[in-house]
Amino acid sequence: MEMTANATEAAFHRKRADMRRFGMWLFLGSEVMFFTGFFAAYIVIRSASAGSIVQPLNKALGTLNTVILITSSFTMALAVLASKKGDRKGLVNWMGLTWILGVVFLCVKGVEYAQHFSEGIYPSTDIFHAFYFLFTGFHALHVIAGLVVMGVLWFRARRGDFNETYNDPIEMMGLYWHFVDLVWIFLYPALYLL
Amino acid sequence: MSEQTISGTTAEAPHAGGGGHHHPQPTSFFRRYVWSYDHKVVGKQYLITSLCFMLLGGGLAMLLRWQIAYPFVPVPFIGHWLKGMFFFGNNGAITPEGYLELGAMHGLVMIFFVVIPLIVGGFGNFLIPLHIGAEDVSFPMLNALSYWLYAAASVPMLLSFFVDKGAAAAGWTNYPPLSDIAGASPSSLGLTLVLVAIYLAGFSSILGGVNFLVTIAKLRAPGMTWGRLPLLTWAQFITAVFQCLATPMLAAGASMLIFDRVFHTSFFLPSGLMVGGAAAANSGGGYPLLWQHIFWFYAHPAVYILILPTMGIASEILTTFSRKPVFGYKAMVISLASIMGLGFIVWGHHMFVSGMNPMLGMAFMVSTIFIALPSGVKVFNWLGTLWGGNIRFDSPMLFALGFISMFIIGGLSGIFMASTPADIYLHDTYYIIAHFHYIVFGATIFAVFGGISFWFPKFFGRMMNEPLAKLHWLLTLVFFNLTFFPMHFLGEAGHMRRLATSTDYEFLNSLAGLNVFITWSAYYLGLSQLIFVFNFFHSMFYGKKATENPWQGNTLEWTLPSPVPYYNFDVPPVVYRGPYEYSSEEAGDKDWISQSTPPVPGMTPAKH
Amino acid sequence: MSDEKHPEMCWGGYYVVYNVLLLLTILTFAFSYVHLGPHAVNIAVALVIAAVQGSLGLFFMMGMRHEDRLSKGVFLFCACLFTIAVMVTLTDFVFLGTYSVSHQVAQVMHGLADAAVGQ
Amino acid sequence: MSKRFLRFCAASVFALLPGLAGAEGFGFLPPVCTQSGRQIDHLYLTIFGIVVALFVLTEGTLLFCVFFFRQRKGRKAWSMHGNNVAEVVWTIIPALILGYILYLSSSLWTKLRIDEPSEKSNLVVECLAEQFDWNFRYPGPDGVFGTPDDVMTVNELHIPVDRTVILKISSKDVIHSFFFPYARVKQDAVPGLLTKVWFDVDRMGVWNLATQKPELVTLDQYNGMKVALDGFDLKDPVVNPDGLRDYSYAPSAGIKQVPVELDGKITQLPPDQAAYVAHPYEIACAQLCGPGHFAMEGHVVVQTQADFDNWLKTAPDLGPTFRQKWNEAWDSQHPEFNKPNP
Repeated sequence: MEMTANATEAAFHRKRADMRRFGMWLFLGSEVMFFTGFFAAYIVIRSASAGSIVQPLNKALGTLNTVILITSSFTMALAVLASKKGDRKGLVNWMGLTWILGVVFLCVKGVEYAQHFSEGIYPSTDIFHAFYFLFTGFHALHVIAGLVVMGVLWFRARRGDFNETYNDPIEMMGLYWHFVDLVWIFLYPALYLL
Repeated sequence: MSEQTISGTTAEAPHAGGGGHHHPQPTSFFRRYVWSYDHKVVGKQYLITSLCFMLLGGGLAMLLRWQIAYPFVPVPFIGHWLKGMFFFGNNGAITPEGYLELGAMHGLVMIFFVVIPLIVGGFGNFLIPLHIGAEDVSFPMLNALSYWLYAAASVPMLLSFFVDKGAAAAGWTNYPPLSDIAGASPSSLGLTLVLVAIYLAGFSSILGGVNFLVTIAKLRAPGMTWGRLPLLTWAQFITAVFQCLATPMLAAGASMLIFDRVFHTSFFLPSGLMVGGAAAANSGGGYPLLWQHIFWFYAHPAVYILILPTMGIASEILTTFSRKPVFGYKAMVISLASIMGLGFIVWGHHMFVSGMNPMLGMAFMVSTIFIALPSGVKVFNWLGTLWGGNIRFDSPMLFALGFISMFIIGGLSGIFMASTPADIYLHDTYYIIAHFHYIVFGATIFAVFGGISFWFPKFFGRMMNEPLAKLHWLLTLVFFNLTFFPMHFLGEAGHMRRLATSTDYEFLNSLAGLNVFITWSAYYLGLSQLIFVFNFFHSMFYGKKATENPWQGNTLEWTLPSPVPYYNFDVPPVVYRGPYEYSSEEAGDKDWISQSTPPVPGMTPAKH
Repeated sequence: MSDEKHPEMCWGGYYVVYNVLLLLTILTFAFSYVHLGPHAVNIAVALVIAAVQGSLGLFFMMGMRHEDRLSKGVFLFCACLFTIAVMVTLTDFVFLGTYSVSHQVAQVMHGLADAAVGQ
Repeated sequence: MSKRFLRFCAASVFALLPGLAGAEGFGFLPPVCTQSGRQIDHLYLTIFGIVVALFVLTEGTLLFCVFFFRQRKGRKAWSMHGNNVAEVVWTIIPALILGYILYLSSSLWTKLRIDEPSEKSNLVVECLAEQFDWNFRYPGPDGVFGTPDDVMTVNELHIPVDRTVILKISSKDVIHSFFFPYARVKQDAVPGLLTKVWFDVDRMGVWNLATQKPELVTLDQYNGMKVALDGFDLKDPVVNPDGLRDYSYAPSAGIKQVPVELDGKITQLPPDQAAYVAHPYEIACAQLCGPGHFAMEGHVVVQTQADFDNWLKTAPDLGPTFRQKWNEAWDSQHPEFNKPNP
């Protein structure tokens, strides 16, 4: 069957978007395995000591952070939706809001760390705080990396690089951001609540 | 996966790989050879860098052997020049601390900086797009990034030699608390640098794995179904799964170990440690075995990363030079898949006597015993391929035959360690060293030499010198066996691993002669590699000009001019048959027919 | 991805999922103050809530629904590896240092007996 | 080529002979002094037989193909894609062979490591590994560890012959590995974790003064020999032309009377009367534990029950430093290690 020019163009873009999304899923799979190492160690050490290593953490800030990240995950989903519809202004606004929420998350994290340091609690204090700093530290690194890339994409979006057929980077960013949020969703009860 | 039928003429998308070309052809030297997106250039960069690191790794091994054969005797020449530096004491002899550094760095360099980059980065990058008929890998920029991450990883590794207290000295496995507490192992900053180096090399390996998985899954030429993939591409696919999903566990373990060393946390340090009379400054609460579980969860898939691609290379060479289809293509793919499945659940056989619960020892014994099956099936299929073939003995085929025979010995000597009671005695002895050198040197490196001379026309457009390659094969095979087979006897006699000298033990007294014998055969083995080094670099410029298909192979890369042009296939190939249709009636008088030759009307096309 | 085959998630769909996630967060936070029975129950509940949140985020927010079999396969394989890594390491540490089968079985029995009697 | 190398070739040929299961000191295997060790050797040699058979089968087929299916004029390879029956056959048969090995190994592993001998009825010794020494501790007369009457030794494990000894192992600093080659026993010493191993030594180590060679003898043979318990020194090894070190025992300088044991009775005799000298077995560290890893040598002195009890009563007290070391690294950190399992 003879394909019209832009139909083959759209087919080619969809094929490339499939390829990139599959690559993103694989990368997220390897990130899952990265946090598997930490979760396995935490579960083992905690259950072998029958929970005696658990120290109290600031539950309020933890819950606040969870709400912030879930909201940013929501706004990111709307940004991806906007980019698929070709709505440049919507994309710029929603992704900007997501970026701000990410920075707020890091600020709350900073406050929590400052609280710990002021009380003289460091990773070397005890095994639970070692895991606390390990988990939240590497999660924060992933958030920072995500914010850097999102910032670059925000400027490109403002410049109008993305349209209805070419919005793969936004979609990849969406997948990555949802993943970072999911890691926190599992991390929050493990460290703060139980 | 959508089964792409033989769509004949009009392919659905103009280019299987993409609309316009992925990336414009670069002109400046920097973009053509240094920061290049072309998978062929990245492949060659990996190839040459890892071959250079092999010289470093080999050199470290030679120093090791000197200390084992002549303990604390000043090393001639080098010991005199480098007195008091690196591994040498003031009298030019290797110090006990220096011996540990040699051992650890030999292991680390050979695994992370030689074998994985060579067979996955070098052969994988160069050949996967050619074998599946694609223009380039899925993410070319990521490909260049993963090479330069690997190159960046070598900086902290090399730096660790020059740092005070020397390089890592806790074995390539870095078991805590030795690798963890400050005073325990001689090295301090050097070990942290090496952990950072492993971190970067692991990250490059993960990106490479993602890249290859997506390339093989999504960029196959029309007609190249999963059943028509060459076995090297299947092997790289399974290796990429291991790389992508197992390496992050090493990153997690290394992060925790770096936290322990830098921030004095104690993930792997129990409370109440006493080092050198003083209580170790750590808060305790961790478990040393935790590191072993996390490390070996990665490291066993890693040793499969070391062997699977070369199984693919051997399959390619064996079929091409036996002029005969591979025996049991489906069985080979099923055994690869079962190695992937089992490879993740056997790591406990490294820990039978490490204090792991014996019930788990039993469970891991069962899974380890049955992982010998897929390898066995592959060996029998290789022999089936040779059976009834019309074998030509060029240098690639000689190396592939060396691969099979050494892999048989290595595989069989592995069965001793799978049975836990025998492993009680053989663990951490030279028996283990003999086993894994037969696999990693006897099998992998032989297949690498075979692969290099087989695809040299595609790499550099020239042929390697055949007589020199055959001489190198003969010397390497002989001296390899003289070096590593006696290690089985050392291990059987109970000679422990990583001993700077065995003179303290009366029960090892009778083995001193054997150690000297092994050392000298190791030196001859090292010397005979110079033949390859000369042949490799000389033929690159002065070798005989190569035709398009010097070995009459079927796979797609042999339909391209050598060396391969920038965009590989000017028009995307359409595949009509499997890669191994040698001596089929469809081929008529000549005994090969390329995958992309359209079927002759009236002839029954190949079954699948 | 705007495919003819797959209905696209609309604005309202994301909003509903967002609210459900928030609700579950508040639920798990509230539940951490409720102590009924041994600690294991709390852990189980928190785990179930986190799993529900995770799968919600995965299937709707990330669009796992529309993915082809290969991506789903990758994720399932990762989930299996996660369970293997955690479960096997756990069995090594739960019976730390105690060896003989009879002893381990006895220890487990004591543990269950205490749990039944003690609570 | 030195004599030693020729003997190595002879030994390697002998080592390749398949299926000589149960032969004592087969090939390069060192002598074995425990019943469990003999079973491990037996299993090792059974696997060795199977492996050699498989080796001959596969390499033979390879060589046959290489010679028989060489490229000859006008010859065309068979166009054969595979044979499902062959695939099934060479999956099932190796599976059965591996299953057999699995059966043998699992029964022996259960006997060695899963079913532990009870600590009440057997001699229990505690072993604390540290960077580059082995510390051993006996419960002493009151039978309880951690009490002041415990007997402690360094790098010297005294055990009675023909009795099961349970060794409870832990470490002070890094991971070491207790390796007793003649008993085919190996177990890592992990800090913060108690690991156990047991062995039933039924051979005593003696040094034949005539041939200057170590020998392993049963208790009955030992009772029939005149064995000097003390008064002889192991001289520094002399390097012989093969480049190997020859060990030899000689009476220590100026000693007139040496305690010679014959059938359990110890009499003071001049040194030349003794035909044998009591020679200890060796233990080593098998896990990389730092620069001194190669020097962590220890001895196991196997004695008759009477000699052992006598030694236990007269063992020298090593002083407060060792007691403090054991207290810091073992008793204060892990008191539960001292309690016997039910």
